[in-house]
Amino acid sequence: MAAAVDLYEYQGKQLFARAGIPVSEGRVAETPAEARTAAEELGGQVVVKAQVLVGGRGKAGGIKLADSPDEAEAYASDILGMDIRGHVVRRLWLERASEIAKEYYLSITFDRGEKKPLFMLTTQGGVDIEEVAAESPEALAKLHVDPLVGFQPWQARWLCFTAAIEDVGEQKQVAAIVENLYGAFVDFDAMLCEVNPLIVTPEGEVKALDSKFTVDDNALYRHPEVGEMRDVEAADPQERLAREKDVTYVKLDGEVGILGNGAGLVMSTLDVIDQVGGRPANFCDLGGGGDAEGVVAALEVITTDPQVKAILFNIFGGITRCDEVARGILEALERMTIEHPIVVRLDGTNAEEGRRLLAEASPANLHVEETMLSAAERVVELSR
Amino acid sequence: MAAAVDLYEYQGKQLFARAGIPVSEGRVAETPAEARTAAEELGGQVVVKAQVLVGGRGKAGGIKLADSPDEAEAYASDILGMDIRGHVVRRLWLERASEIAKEYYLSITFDRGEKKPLFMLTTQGGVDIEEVAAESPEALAKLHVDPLVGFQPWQARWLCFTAAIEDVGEQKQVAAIVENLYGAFVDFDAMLCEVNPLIVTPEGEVKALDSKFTVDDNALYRHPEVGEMRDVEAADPQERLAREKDVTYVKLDGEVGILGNGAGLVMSTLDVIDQVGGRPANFCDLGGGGDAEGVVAALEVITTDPQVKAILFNIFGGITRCDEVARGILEALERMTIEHPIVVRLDGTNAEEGRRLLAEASPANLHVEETMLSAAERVVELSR
Amino acid sequence: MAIIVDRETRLLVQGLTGREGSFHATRNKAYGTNVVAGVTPGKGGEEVEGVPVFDTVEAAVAETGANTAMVFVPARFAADAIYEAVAAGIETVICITEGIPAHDMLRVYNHVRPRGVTLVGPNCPGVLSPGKSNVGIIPAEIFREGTVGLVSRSGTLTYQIGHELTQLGIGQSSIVGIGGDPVVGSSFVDVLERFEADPETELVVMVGEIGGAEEEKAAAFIEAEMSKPVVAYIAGFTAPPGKTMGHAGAIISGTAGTARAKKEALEAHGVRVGTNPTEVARLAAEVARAGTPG
Amino acid sequence: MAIIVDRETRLLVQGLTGREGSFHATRNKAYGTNVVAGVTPGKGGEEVEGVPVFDTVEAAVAETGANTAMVFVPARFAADAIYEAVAAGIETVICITEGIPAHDMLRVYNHVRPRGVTLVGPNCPGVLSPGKSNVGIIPAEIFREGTVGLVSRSGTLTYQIGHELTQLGIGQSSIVGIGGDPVVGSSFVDVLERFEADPETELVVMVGEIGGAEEEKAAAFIEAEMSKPVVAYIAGFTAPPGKTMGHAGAIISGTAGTARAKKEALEAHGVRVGTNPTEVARLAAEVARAGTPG
Repeated sequence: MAAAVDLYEYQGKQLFARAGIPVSEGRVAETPAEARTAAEELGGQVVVKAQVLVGGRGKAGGIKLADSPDEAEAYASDILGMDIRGHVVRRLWLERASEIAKEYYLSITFDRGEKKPLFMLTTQGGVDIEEVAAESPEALAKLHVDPLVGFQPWQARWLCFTAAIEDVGEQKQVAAIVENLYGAFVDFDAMLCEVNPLIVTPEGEVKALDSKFTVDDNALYRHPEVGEMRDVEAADPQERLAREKDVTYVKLDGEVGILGNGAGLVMSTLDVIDQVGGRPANFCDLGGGGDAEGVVAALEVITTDPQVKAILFNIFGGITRCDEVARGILEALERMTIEHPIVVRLDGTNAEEGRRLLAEASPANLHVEETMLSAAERVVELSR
Repeated sequence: MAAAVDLYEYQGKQLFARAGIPVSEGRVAETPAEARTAAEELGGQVVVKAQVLVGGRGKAGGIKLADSPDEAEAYASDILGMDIRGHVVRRLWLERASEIAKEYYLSITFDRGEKKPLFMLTTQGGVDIEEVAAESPEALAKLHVDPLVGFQPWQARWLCFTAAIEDVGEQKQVAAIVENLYGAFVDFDAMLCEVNPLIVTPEGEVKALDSKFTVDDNALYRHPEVGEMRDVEAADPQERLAREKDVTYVKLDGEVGILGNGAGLVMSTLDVIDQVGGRPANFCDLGGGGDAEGVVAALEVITTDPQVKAILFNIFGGITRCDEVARGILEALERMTIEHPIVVRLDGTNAEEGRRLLAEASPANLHVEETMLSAAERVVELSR
Repeated sequence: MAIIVDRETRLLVQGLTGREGSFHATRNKAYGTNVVAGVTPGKGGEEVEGVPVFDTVEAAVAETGANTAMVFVPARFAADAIYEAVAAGIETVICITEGIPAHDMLRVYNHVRPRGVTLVGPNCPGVLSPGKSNVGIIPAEIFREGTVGLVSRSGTLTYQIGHELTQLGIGQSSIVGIGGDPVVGSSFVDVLERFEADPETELVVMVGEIGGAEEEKAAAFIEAEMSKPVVAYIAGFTAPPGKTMGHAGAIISGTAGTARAKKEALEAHGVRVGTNPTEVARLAAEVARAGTPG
Repeated sequence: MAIIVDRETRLLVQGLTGREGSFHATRNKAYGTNVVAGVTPGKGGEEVEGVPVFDTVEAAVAETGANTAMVFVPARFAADAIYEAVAAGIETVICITEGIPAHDMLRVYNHVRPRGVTLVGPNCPGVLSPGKSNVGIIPAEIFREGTVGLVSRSGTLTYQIGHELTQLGIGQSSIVGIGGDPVVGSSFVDVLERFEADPETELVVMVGEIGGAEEEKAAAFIEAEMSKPVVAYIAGFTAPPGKTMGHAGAIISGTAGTARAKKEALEAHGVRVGTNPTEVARLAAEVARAGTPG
């Protein structure tokens, strides 16, 4: 399971609006025709924005200003289907164009070190916040909130004064947005709520022009509406399949398919594969369970990747029982045709029994190794 | 200003219902005819209950079980206008009669010593809780809530298990009521929420049969609806007048009218009057202000009490300035006809100026004394 | 020495630009209190009688080294002001504001207490250490330097007793008004503990009233933990049960919390109790003149 | 000695009657852990393998003197279970449960921390002190008694490294899995501090991974505060930036938090870093055999 659900701009803005944070009126469109209708309904100049879970949309041509419904339709057909840094655009967000006098940055995140939510506000918005933090840290107002006390009004004032927002009208609007953003952060179990840019219009109105909203998926049971927002289509098809099977799978670029139990052990296995001269094809964590069902599902996912040449099981039993994993491997080999050489290394709970089961069955393409390092060397060799 | 607003049973039950605590359906009635209509609407047996802010209604005949609308009307005409321990019944609450299998007690209050809310639950409900606390403290489950963490589910379980509520169905219902009672306590800025009795019907349904609900009046600005519930009519007519004038006034039984600034000083003055052989007619605190307007208002209130024979002003200036009080006294004497002898003792901020003003005007019935003790002796003498 | 406020006090006034705030802060300054800063959001850069005003407590602390805050902001904003002061590292907060919702203070108290911050009030007259510092609204002219510590739930009653002491020639180390609200930052025990530790204080006068159980707790504390003599006064012997007496601290519930119960508890723990302000002042004078027992 | 759990541990299991809870508690008991009580509301009076079950933690503590709680209740109820344990006076809480919402733990952490309670986890394998006590799901058979302290964010990776150490004949004082969630009760620094103070521990192996800045903080702590040698391992050198790697602790943001950055930070503070489990075990063995430097 992934740890957090990233929401699209338009979804984040829906949550912002529910929390009382001003956003522009807009519409979702999945076809050029829908984009035309949306532009007609909104009236005037509209912005056509690609909805992808990756930064740099603007530079990639994924954001366009349309003067008419015709233009909106034309831009929509350009942008839909576009590949932005590996993400295919399937949906657009059209909203009324805003005039921008100033661009600020506002966010609230989880500070893991301090174990407190952290607000950040700067008047140097619209740019990469890491740059501001690195190059002019004094311009970035940072403030922790005690989660037991919750947000207090002085914190919004402090952020405004410290970020040197001087206009009283702006201060009031920003303070209200800060308070409501904290509300959204807590109410939706967010890990991050970011507004970049938070704009001031020439008339002095403050509103959120973009949104980045990430929700803790351990808390999704409290937010079924956010669960529904979670985008299944947009992910890589294999990752999607893995998610359906409840296996954590991340595709990489190499030839060695890797399965293990526990994120740390799998990451370590990737490193070792790299150290012995191979290239990992994926990260795949069977998690704490690792029963036959899970193994079958994971193998199905991994073998859909045509680049995979050989597969390594690196299992250290704890809650996961090695005999279960062995049974899972054997069952998978019965149920599906796997031609790939498979190297298995089992240790920990019931490892001997697991090794015995594999030795008894001993399928032709299955190789048992004693240590993590030797298993890595063997699978890399077999992947060439 | 009084420190807290006591709500009537029916008002508390309205708030309970909003907080999700089960109560019986009922109606308010101010006339026997309304009581009949209410009984007709409710159907079946109804309980006719006097609405007064004092305990012991049942023993005083203020609660009756009516089998028919006729009976309800008859009981209503008996109870309306009844004097229950100094409180005249002006309103009735009629609700469907409940069958009672068990009576429990549940409350949440402010523990001033611990500075935390305190839950109390016992299965020995329907009786005087002080008695339970004194005679069988082991039967009374008491638990503090950390106000920063708020209510947690284990607390409701702990209360049920510790109070030895053993039926699982009851446990679940009581736990939900405990949680919702905490919600009501916080959401309405209550100082006390008490359910006595909390009943279990023969069918196993748990509900609140009575309510005692006290709201912090410093927080009334957050609860305009509770402010409206505050009963002005029911209070003593003089106390009501005082409240309108923003003076804290409590009627007592003696002959010496007392005004002072600060609750502690006034209480001390009452004690001294008693020690020198007099009887205080009232407690009257001008508060921190004590300007001419306030003094006039307070005198108006005090002199409506026909028992008052003499009046003592005991003022120690701090924020209150003695010259202001002196001006207030003189102005009041001009605006109203006060025959009572008035003893004035001024000390603290601008006391000399105050004494000078009084000496200059020197109305016939006004006597200035140097110390609190001599002033008390003088006023008692004059009250005979 | 003295307690809570003294010559080391560097006072910041939250709500300095308000009518009440400026009036009392100016009086405190005239008394000799080191008033170093005011805070009113949006008025940063202004001055009140030569005291610079800042937008945030943090900025004020950074600029002036303030270590004590006096809160004079309206009741609806007072809890927020206390949180801000504590977050900015202020060690002592004296909250004069009255009318703060009790639930607000409940949360403030439980936040502030484990952080080791001294909170006095709300709804209190403040703290005066005669000859050193006056923070709040206590009329300093009633008091004079000396060795009697005075702690009280009530404002004007404190002045009355201080006045009587002063007339008997007895001066004070510090006068602490703890306030009468349902939730106060410092209890009798908290203040007694400080007086016990203060070398300048030789005798304590405690002024209680009906309601609650703080006087009873103080009685137990005095017997168990204090070497210095304590004389007490309790107001409210003639208060009728069940009547509201002006502030929440003065509600009697049943028999516990009555003046008589408090007096008996104190006497049972060896504390002498005067029955009126004049008598308690005389008792204090008697004890003070007899010298401090070991 | 050892740290966190030892022969003095009197273990209470919250969620003892559940499938996972009973399985692991029984294993812990079989290892020799003093499992004194279980808590499952509504199942008070029952027994699980001879261990009495109570309705509330308070009742269990009163009856059995439990001082340590292991939390095995489902994620939705786990925060509540921790609050209950802390309210009942439990000093050490080891939370195995995974999937607890981060905001819940944020509140739990900020409540528990100032109360001086030791919280390990959530989403962690627990703590094992070989030969003394095993609280959690760590397979004890991999480890043996010795003088190396092991602390890790990752479960199975810990077993891997422990296994390699054991094969080289190196035993352990305690093995602490701190968990990989965004909010963990004990950080690397918290655990390092205890190993430094533990007379039985002579050397520490720290197993980190990409994401966050806790390894960097640990590096600074080791240089400033530790006299005992520390050997480190970091997983995730080949993890692609921006990809989610199974738990929230493994998200890379920008350059900070990468395995390389962590390795460099550790080395800059004088900590030797192995690049794979086998190498880190060899490094530890080397340091262990060279003896503890002053």
